[in-house]
Formats: sequence, structure tokens, C-alpha cells
Amino acid sequence: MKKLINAVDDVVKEQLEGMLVAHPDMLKVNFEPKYVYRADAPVANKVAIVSGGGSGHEPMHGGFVGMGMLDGACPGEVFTSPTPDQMYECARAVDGGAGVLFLVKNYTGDVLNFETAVELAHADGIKAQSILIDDDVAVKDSLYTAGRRGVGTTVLCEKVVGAAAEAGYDLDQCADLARKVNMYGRSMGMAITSCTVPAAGKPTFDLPDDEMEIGIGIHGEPGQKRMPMATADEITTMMVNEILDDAAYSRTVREWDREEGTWVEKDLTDAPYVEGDEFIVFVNSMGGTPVSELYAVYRKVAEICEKRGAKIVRNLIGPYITSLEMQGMSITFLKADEEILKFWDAPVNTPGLRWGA
Amino acid sequence: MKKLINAVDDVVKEQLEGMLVAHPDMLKVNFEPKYVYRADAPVANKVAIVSGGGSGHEPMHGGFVGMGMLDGACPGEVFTSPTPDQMYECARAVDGGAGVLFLVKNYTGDVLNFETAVELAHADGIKAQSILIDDDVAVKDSLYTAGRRGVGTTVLCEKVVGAAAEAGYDLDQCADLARKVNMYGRSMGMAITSCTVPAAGKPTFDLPDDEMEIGIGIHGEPGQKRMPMATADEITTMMVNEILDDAAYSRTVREWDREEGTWVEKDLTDAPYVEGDEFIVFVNSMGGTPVSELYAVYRKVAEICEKRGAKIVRNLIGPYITSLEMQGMSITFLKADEEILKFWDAPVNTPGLRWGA
Amino acid sequence: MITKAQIVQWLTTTAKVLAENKEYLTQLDSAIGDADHGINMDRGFKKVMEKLPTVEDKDIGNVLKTIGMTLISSVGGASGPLYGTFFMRSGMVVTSKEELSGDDLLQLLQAGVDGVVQRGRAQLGDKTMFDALSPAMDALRSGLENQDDVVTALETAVAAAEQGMKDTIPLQAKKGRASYLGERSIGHQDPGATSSYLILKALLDSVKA
Amino acid sequence: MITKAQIVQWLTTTAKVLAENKEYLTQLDSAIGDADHGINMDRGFKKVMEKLPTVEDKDIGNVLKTIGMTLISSVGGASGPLYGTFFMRSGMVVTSKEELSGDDLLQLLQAGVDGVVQRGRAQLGDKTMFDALSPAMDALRSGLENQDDVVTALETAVAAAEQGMKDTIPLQAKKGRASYLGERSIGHQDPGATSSYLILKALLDSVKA
Ligand SMILES: Nc1ncnc2c1ncn2[C@@H]1O[C@H](COP(=O)(O)OP(=O)(O)O)[C@@H](O)[C@H]1O
Ligand SMILES: Nc1ncnc2c1ncn2[C@@H]1O[C@H](COP(=O)(O)OP(=O)(O)O)[C@@H](O)[C@H]1O
Ligand SMILES: [Mg+2]
Ligand SMILES: [Mg+2]
Ligand SMILES: [Mg+2]
Ligand SMILES: [Mg+2]
Repeated sequence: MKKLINAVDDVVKEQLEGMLVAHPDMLKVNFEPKYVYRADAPVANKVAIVSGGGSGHEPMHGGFVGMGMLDGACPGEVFTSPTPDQMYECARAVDGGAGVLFLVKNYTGDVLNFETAVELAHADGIKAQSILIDDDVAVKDSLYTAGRRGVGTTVLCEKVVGAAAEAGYDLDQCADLARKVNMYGRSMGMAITSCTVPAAGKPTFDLPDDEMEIGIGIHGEPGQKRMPMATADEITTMMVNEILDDAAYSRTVREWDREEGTWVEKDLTDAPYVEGDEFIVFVNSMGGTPVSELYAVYRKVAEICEKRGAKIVRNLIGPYITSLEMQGMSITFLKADEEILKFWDAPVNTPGLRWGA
Repeated sequence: MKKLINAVDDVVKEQLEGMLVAHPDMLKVNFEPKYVYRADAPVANKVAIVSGGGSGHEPMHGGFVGMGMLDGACPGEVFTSPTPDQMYECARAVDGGAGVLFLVKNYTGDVLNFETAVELAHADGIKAQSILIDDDVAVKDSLYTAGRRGVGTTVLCEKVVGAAAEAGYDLDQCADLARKVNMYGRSMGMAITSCTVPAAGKPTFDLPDDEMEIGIGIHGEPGQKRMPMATADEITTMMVNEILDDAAYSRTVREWDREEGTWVEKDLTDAPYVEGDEFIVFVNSMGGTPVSELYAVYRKVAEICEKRGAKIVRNLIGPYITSLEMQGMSITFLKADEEILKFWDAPVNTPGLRWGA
Repeated sequence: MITKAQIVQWLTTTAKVLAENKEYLTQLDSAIGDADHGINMDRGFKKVMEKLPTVEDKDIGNVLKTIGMTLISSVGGASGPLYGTFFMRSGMVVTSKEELSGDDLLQLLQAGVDGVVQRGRAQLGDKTMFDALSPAMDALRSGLENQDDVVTALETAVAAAEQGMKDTIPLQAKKGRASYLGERSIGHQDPGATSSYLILKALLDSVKA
Repeated sequence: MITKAQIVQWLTTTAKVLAENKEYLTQLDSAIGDADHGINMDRGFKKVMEKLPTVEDKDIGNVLKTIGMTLISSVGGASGPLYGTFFMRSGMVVTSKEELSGDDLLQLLQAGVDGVVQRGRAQLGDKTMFDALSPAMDALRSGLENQDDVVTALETAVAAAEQGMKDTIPLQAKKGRASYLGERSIGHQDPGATSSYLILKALLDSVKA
């Protein structure tokens, strides 16, 4: 294993130390327990948006803390969900009185830990709500699996809901918007190399030179299937079609009932896309794939959309939700209505995403 | 070789096609010969800033075309200098009457090709000037080598001079500022893996698992020396000290005399840094190194600067001048005065660098 | 009777065994997960070892609850809240005890396993830690019902856990990260079932000692 | 006399030889450069082959000038302007000729080499293409002065180029990308010197044919 690191156990801590000295205008860092939070937190009467998850996906989530996006981010160890004490204490630090919305990627670990955090925050008198992001179309059903993973849509949701909170949306409005963004978003990923978790010291999986993993998540885990390596055009076509043709997806999620202080089950179904839909398209590098290759992919995405009557109205291209140094990419479509576009275009000022400010 | 590409020969073209469909608000692309230029070019009465070089360093240069930075960028084949016809035709497309400043990285190929372009532009009645960027302290002398390579300072120079042109600087003022930025900038790079030029199909060099290349350029070429792999702190310390302790550097450069229509030689000497100097610090990924590792490096840079009385007043951290998927990083210091800081902070709106707009 | 010293020994042995099996568990997790289970468990039980001296004078219930909270706030991932809940719930049913009968042990473990199911909602055959824990509970219960001594009953429980762990190999995962692999999860042993077996084995060894 | 057909043959043979040696030259460049010299030269001469039919009816001077401009606008890198200049300058001294004497050939090549030096400012021993070109010119000149026929003179010139090429191995590069390697450039043959040798060899073969 070759990385620009010191001791394996200090990887997350030292990265946070770097962020703190690099961006004192945007964020602060708490180290025991670990969380990143807005430099001007708590922002009075603004809903606080908090996310978190395993480290190794940078800039997500810590790099999205700042004006117009996240109020707080809780980094776990590499590829390992953070713990409830981090989330709870982060929520306390950023709550400006209007409550805290947790944006949670749908992985068993994240879900279980954030559930505990919501309970702790609630017990402490903080208005807390959590919304699951589960947008990975590579996971086909929710009955025989842990359900779709939360991937690319997470970044777009954090941006859009962060801007809405900035604009004065209350907690329920933010939660409703987050739920909508999630239900409008679909992603798929692939990898051509594995990555190496520092503590593990060797690649998570072996991938022969002539094969690729399709339907991969963001944790360096193996994907849905292994296929012979193909051209960028072939790969892109396969993924975009899988996203655009994705059927209605149903699952039961647990959302927090603030009145009752209990979890309630909700059945949600994502409607399939239809011709004429407008989209924000996000072509993402898994880390090791250079942006030049992403543009070759985006070119093909645009071509297919043109043919299929899908209208791309905004895009994001780059490494935003990564898996360490893994080579590969993911494609996310987010159906965009006026509300979503307004908040997408709103100013954002974070280390990882910045415009209009 | 595993990459998200189609035919090896189409790599540069398809990337440009992707940029064109992705960013029609910021830029346009000409394909025969290849150059990227501002969507609103030519901007009347504004000095046009044009750069270029081999492809494979994305987002540099095409990703820096847009308001507040470059008017044009000429991409060569991967790691191969572009040709004079590209530069000349690009200059014609972006000249708004106030002249064209070429920012040229000091590599034999780039220098020779841009020299021809200047001559062609001049012959065509375009006010043209070129400034060399040569900031790589890993190259020790200019007598027995082709001189210091142009590396990280290039990005900072394009940003600063681009903003100055936007603010109304004339051609000589832009050239003077570019020369100053170059003389105030010093960089050093290193790599822990090689990269693979698509057309070559295999890694440029082999690097054993326990070794690294120090003093590497940005073309996947071997570096100044090979050393046993070390920790991020050790590597950072070595590189920052080499930059801060760098002695006066002298060389003879050729600049264009617009009156006479000939090249004139100029002796330039970069003064060493002194305690109390203020800096823009740029920690850059060679492509495959994730931003998380850059933050660990930045943390150490900040610590050393603190100790040595070097004041970091701005920073840039991320993959901006890359070598395909190479893992490694470079560190750039740019001594910053009021003029430089003003233009650094000015709005910029390009695919690769964006703030305030 | 099982003494508090033996319970403390259990935790200590678990920490040792998980440290020894850190790479093995991580390797199992790299086949069908994200290559961190061994790292997670080792990190958590290293914290447990730091915490243990500060609570050794407390009763067994308190010791276990503290260990549960320590795991929750240090392991992360799926296994953190699950094992954390396991020990918290275990501790709750033996509040203020300084030693345990066989029946106490049964109740303690059953409460822990119930907690795992409540949090994680795994069913038998989903290819999770529950597939090792559940048969172990059945064996322990029938052993004690047959008037076996605790060590003998635990021996059959550990054997059942080991069998349950091995039986996860042909299963297709339906919960946790491995479920994303669909049929590709078949043919690999579940890391969580493996750590559960190791933890129960450590209990047996500590009670025998 | 050397005919225009032979000059055209030279360019065609060069294109073929450079295509055959694309990987070899690139490999040499990967040792002390950026692994593109073979790719660059092959790309350039492929363009030359596209262009050639459109100028074949022009005189030798025009053919060479067009080839030079083609190289300049298609090769890039350091070698593009250098070889481009080489052919442009070569063409300039034989304007409107349809065939060449030995002396014409000498002047043509000398003008080309002078152009390379003027652009690139290399000195003998800098480990560049000039280290193959320069001894070849010396050999050609003295051969012709000794009244050798053109083929014989060219044969000694090509032998000298080959020797010059090999002699770049122990040199430390002082120009171009290889100079960044300092002492590490020692022990490797210069790619540009190698392509220069191949181009001169192609000339010999075409004149002999
Ligand atoms: N819903 C669940 N119920 C019970 N056990 C589960 C559940 N989901 C996952 N597990 C267990 O957790 C183990 C993985 O733990 P670990 O690797 O530490 O967490 P993560 O999957 O978050 O990386 C699996 O092998 C499985 O035994
Ligand atoms: N200043 C120079 N004068 C003469 N030849 C040079 C000079 N600089 C470089 N070269 C030649 O160019 C060759 C490299 O060409 P190439 O690899 O195509 O370009 P680049 O170095 O830009 O990648 C070197 O091997 C050397 O022979
Ligand atoms: Mg994990
Ligand atoms: Mg080159
Ligand atoms: Mg795991
Ligand atoms: Mg080269």
C-alpha cells in the first residue's frame, strides 16, 4: 500500500486537521467526538442540515460544510459509518433552534447509527428529523436486500436542501424537499480498479486487467456484476439506459415521528422517468479517474439524452463522492423541477462546491 | 491499460466534445485545429489570455477558460505540446483588439511551438506577447538543463492575470504581472505511482512499492531522484523546506519585442523568500491522489510555515494541474502582494475554478 | 456460578481473540463487504479494554452496559450498533448482579440477541451474525433444560454457533452490505457470524478457566 | 543525381520506418522523457503521407517545405518544431529543383540541421538529435569532398549517425526534457538521435533503391 499518509490510525484525524487550518472561514472541527461544522454555527432560526458517513468519500461530506450546504458532517473511520455520539453532539453544536435534519445514506450501518442519534437528539429536546437517500439502481429490489444504497444523489440533495434551509425553509419543508430529491434521483456506478482501505493495507478486491465491476457502491465493495472491460461509450450507454429505464421502485422506510417520539414506517415509490423530464446530470469520479475521462462519458450521456428526449438542464462533473483512489465513475440523474433548480442555482460556499459566493 | 476511453486516438477530441456540451455558457470549442475559447470571445478591448500545453493535465488548461481566467486554451496530444497553428488560430479567435498574452510553461516543446505562434500572430497584426512560467525548484540550474519546468504556478498565474485582464490591464501590464507572479512562485512535485499515456498503453515508468519519485514534473516523466517511500509528514517537510530555502534562481528567457518584431533575451533572477513573506499555498493532486490525502499534507505545510514565519494568506487544495491518473502531489508557494491577492480574490467562472460568480 | 471476574475475563479474551482475528475477519468482509469488520471490532474492543479498568468494581450489569455504550460510540458500521445493543441489553437484565447462574447467563444472552434482532431485523438465513447467535441460544437453552452444567451447555452452544457460522457459507445475504452482491454473496462465510462465534467461544473459554 | 521520386520515396520510407519503430522510440523516450516520441513522429509522418499525394507534382523544394509545415502543425512537442524546421529549411535551399546533385543534397541537409540548431540551440554532446545529425553531416561532407559517389558518402554518413546515436548513451542530457533527469539520463540512448538516424537511413535506402 502506497499513500500520502502517516500512521494508518491517524488518517481521518489528520485530514480533519488539514481542513481546519485550510478553511477557517468556512468551517470548524471538533475532534472528540469527530465532526465538522459551519464556522458560524449555530445559525439562529435556520434549519441545520447534518450528514455523515464513512470517510474515504471526500469531498463528501466534510467538504460540503459551509454556507448554502451542510451545517455539520460526521466522518466515520474509512468506509465505516460514524457513531451516534458524533451525530448527536454535532446536532447540538449546529442547532439554531429550528431543528436538525439528518441526511442519511441507506447503509445498514449509517441507518442504525443515525437512528440512535435521532433518538438521543429528541430526548435532548432538539427537533430532529432524518431522511434516507437510496438512489442506486444497481440494487434491484428492497425485499431481499438492505435496499438501494445512497450514492450520487446525496451530493445533489445536500446542495439543494442546504440552499432551502438557507432560504428559510422550516424542518418539515426541508424534510419534504429532501424526500422529493431522493425520490427524483437515480444513480449507477462502476469501477475499473479497486481501492485500498489504509487500515486494511491491501486492495479490497482483485480486478483482472480485462474486467470491470458494474453496479458498484462507494465503499470499495464488489459490484452487482463483473463484466469484460468495455469502451467508455458502451459503459455509459449501459448505465444511462439502466437509469432512464428504471421501473417504479418501492420500499418501506422509517421516519421519525416527532410528536410521538417513535419511528413510523412509510411506503415510498419512485415513479419512473418519462420522456420530456428535465434533469440535473452528475458524472462523478470514484477518485482515481481523471476529469478528462468524465468529459468523454458526459459527451455520451448528452448524446443519449438528446436521442431519448431527456433534457439536461444542469450538470456537475468531477470527483465529489469518491472511494479513495478507486478508478471508475458514477452517473446520477436528478429530475429537476422549478423548486429544485432554484436551490441548485443558489450560492454555495464550501471547500468542495462553490459558486455565487 | 484500463481507462474510460474509446479509441486511443480520440481521447483528446472526445474530452473536448464533452466540455463543449457540458459548459456552453462558459466556453466554445474549435476542432480543426483544436482550441477552447470563451463563450463570449472576443471580449472587446480586453487583453486575451491564452495558454496551452499537452493534454492530460486537466482541468488545466481547457477547464480554466471562462470569465476571469483564460480566453483560450490549446490542448496538444496527451503530454505533447500543441502546435503553432492551434495557438495562432486561437489567438485570432479571442483577440478583442487589446492583444494576446500567451502564458507558456517552460518545456522545450511548448517554448518552440509558442515562439512560432507569436511570430505568426505578430505577422498577422495581432499584438502578441508571451511569458514563460518556470517555477519547478526540483530543477536546480538553468545552464545544464532546459531550465525550470512550468508547473503549479501556472494555475495561479492564469487566475491572477486572467482577473487583471478582466479588470482592464493592458497587454504590457498583464505581461508584467505574469512575469512577477512567475518570479514569485516556486513549486515541487512527487509521485508514488506512474501514469499511462493512452497511446503508449503502459505505464511510463515502473516504481517499486517501497519507492517514490521526488522532483517529478507533470508529464509522467521520471523525477529528480528516486527515494524510499516515506510518510506524508516527511515528504511534505522535505518539499516545503526545499521551496522555502530555494536560493536565487537566474536564467535567460526570450521575450518578444513587439516594436522590433524579434526575440530579445532577458536575464531574470528570482529572489529567495524571506521570513515574514505572505503566500498563496497550493497543494495539488497529480490526479490519482484523493483530496483527503492533500489535506493531511496541507496540515503539515501549515505547521512548517507557522514555525518558519511564512504566512499563508490563501490556499488552493485539489487536483488542478494533473498527470492523468498518477498518484502524487505538488506543492506551490506564491509570494502574494496586494496586487496579486486582489486578483486572486476576484470572481472567476470556469469549469475548473469558480468563485464569486 | 459464573463470577464477575469470569465476565471480565470474557471481555478481555474477546479483545484478544478479535485482535488476533482482525485480518481474518477483514478478509472475510472484503469478499462480501467493505473490508473493515475485523478493523471495526478490534477498534471497539481496544476501547473496551481501556474502559474496563474504570468499571471493574461495578456490578456485572453495569460492566456490560458500559461495554455496550463503548462499542456503540467506537465501532461504527453495522456491527457497532448491533454488538453495542447486544451488550447494553445483556447488561440490563442482570442489573446489580455480582455473579450469574446458568439461567442468568441464558437470559443475559437472550436479551442481547433479542436486541440485535430488534435493531437489525435480521431473520434466520439472512446471512448475518444472527445465524450464529440464534442456534447457539437454542443449544444453550436445551442444554440447561437438560440439566447440563453451564460449561457443557456452553460447549454445545459454541458448537452450534460454529455450525451456524459455517452454514452461512451457502446462503445468499439478505441484510447488510453483503446483500448488494445478490448471488455473488453465496460461497462466502459471513464476517459478523464469525465474530459472533468468536465472542461466544471466548465466553466458554473464560467460564472454563 | 537524386530524383524527386527518390525524395518522395525517402519520405514514404521514413513514414514506414517510424511506424515500425513507434514503440521502440516511445520506449526510449519513456526512460528519459515522457514516452511520446514514437507516437509524435508516427502521427506526424502519417499526416505527411496524407499530404504527399497533393504535392507530388511540385518541385523538391516545395515538397519539403510542405512536409515541414505538416510536421510543425501535427507533431507538437519538441521534435515537431525541430523536424518541421529541418524540412522547411531543407526545402528553402533547393527551391524549384526537380533533381539533386550530391552537393545539393549536402546543402539541403546542412540547411536543415542549421535550422534545428537555430531553433533548439543544442550543442554537440547535449544528448539530442543533433548528436546524430552533426557527425552525419561531417561524414557526408568529407565523403563528397573525397569524390565518393552519393550512395557511398551517404553510407558513411548513416554509419556516423548511428555511431552518434549510440554515443548519446553515456551522455548526460543538457537540452530537452531528458535534462531534468540530470545524471539519471546517463546510460540511455536519446530518442531524437535515434529518429534522426532512422530518417537518414531511410534516405540512404531510398537513394540506393
Ligand atoms: N441487519 C443486520 N442484522 C444483523 N446483523 C447484521 C445486519 N446487517 C449487517 N449485519 C452483520 O454485520 C456484519 C458486517 O459488519 P461490519 O463490516 O463491521 O459493518 P459494515 O457492513 O457497516 O461495514 C455482517 O457480516 C453481518 O453479520
Ligand atoms: N533543444 C533541442 N535541440 C535539439 N533537439 C532537441 C532539443 N530538445 C529536445 N530535443 C530532441 O527531442 C527529442 C524528444 O522529442 P519528443 O519526445 O517528441 O518531444 P517532447 O520532449 O516534447 O516530448 C529528444 O530526444 C531530443 O533528441
Ligand atoms: Mg463498513
Ligand atoms: Mg512530450
Ligand atoms: Mg464491513
Ligand atoms: Mg517526449
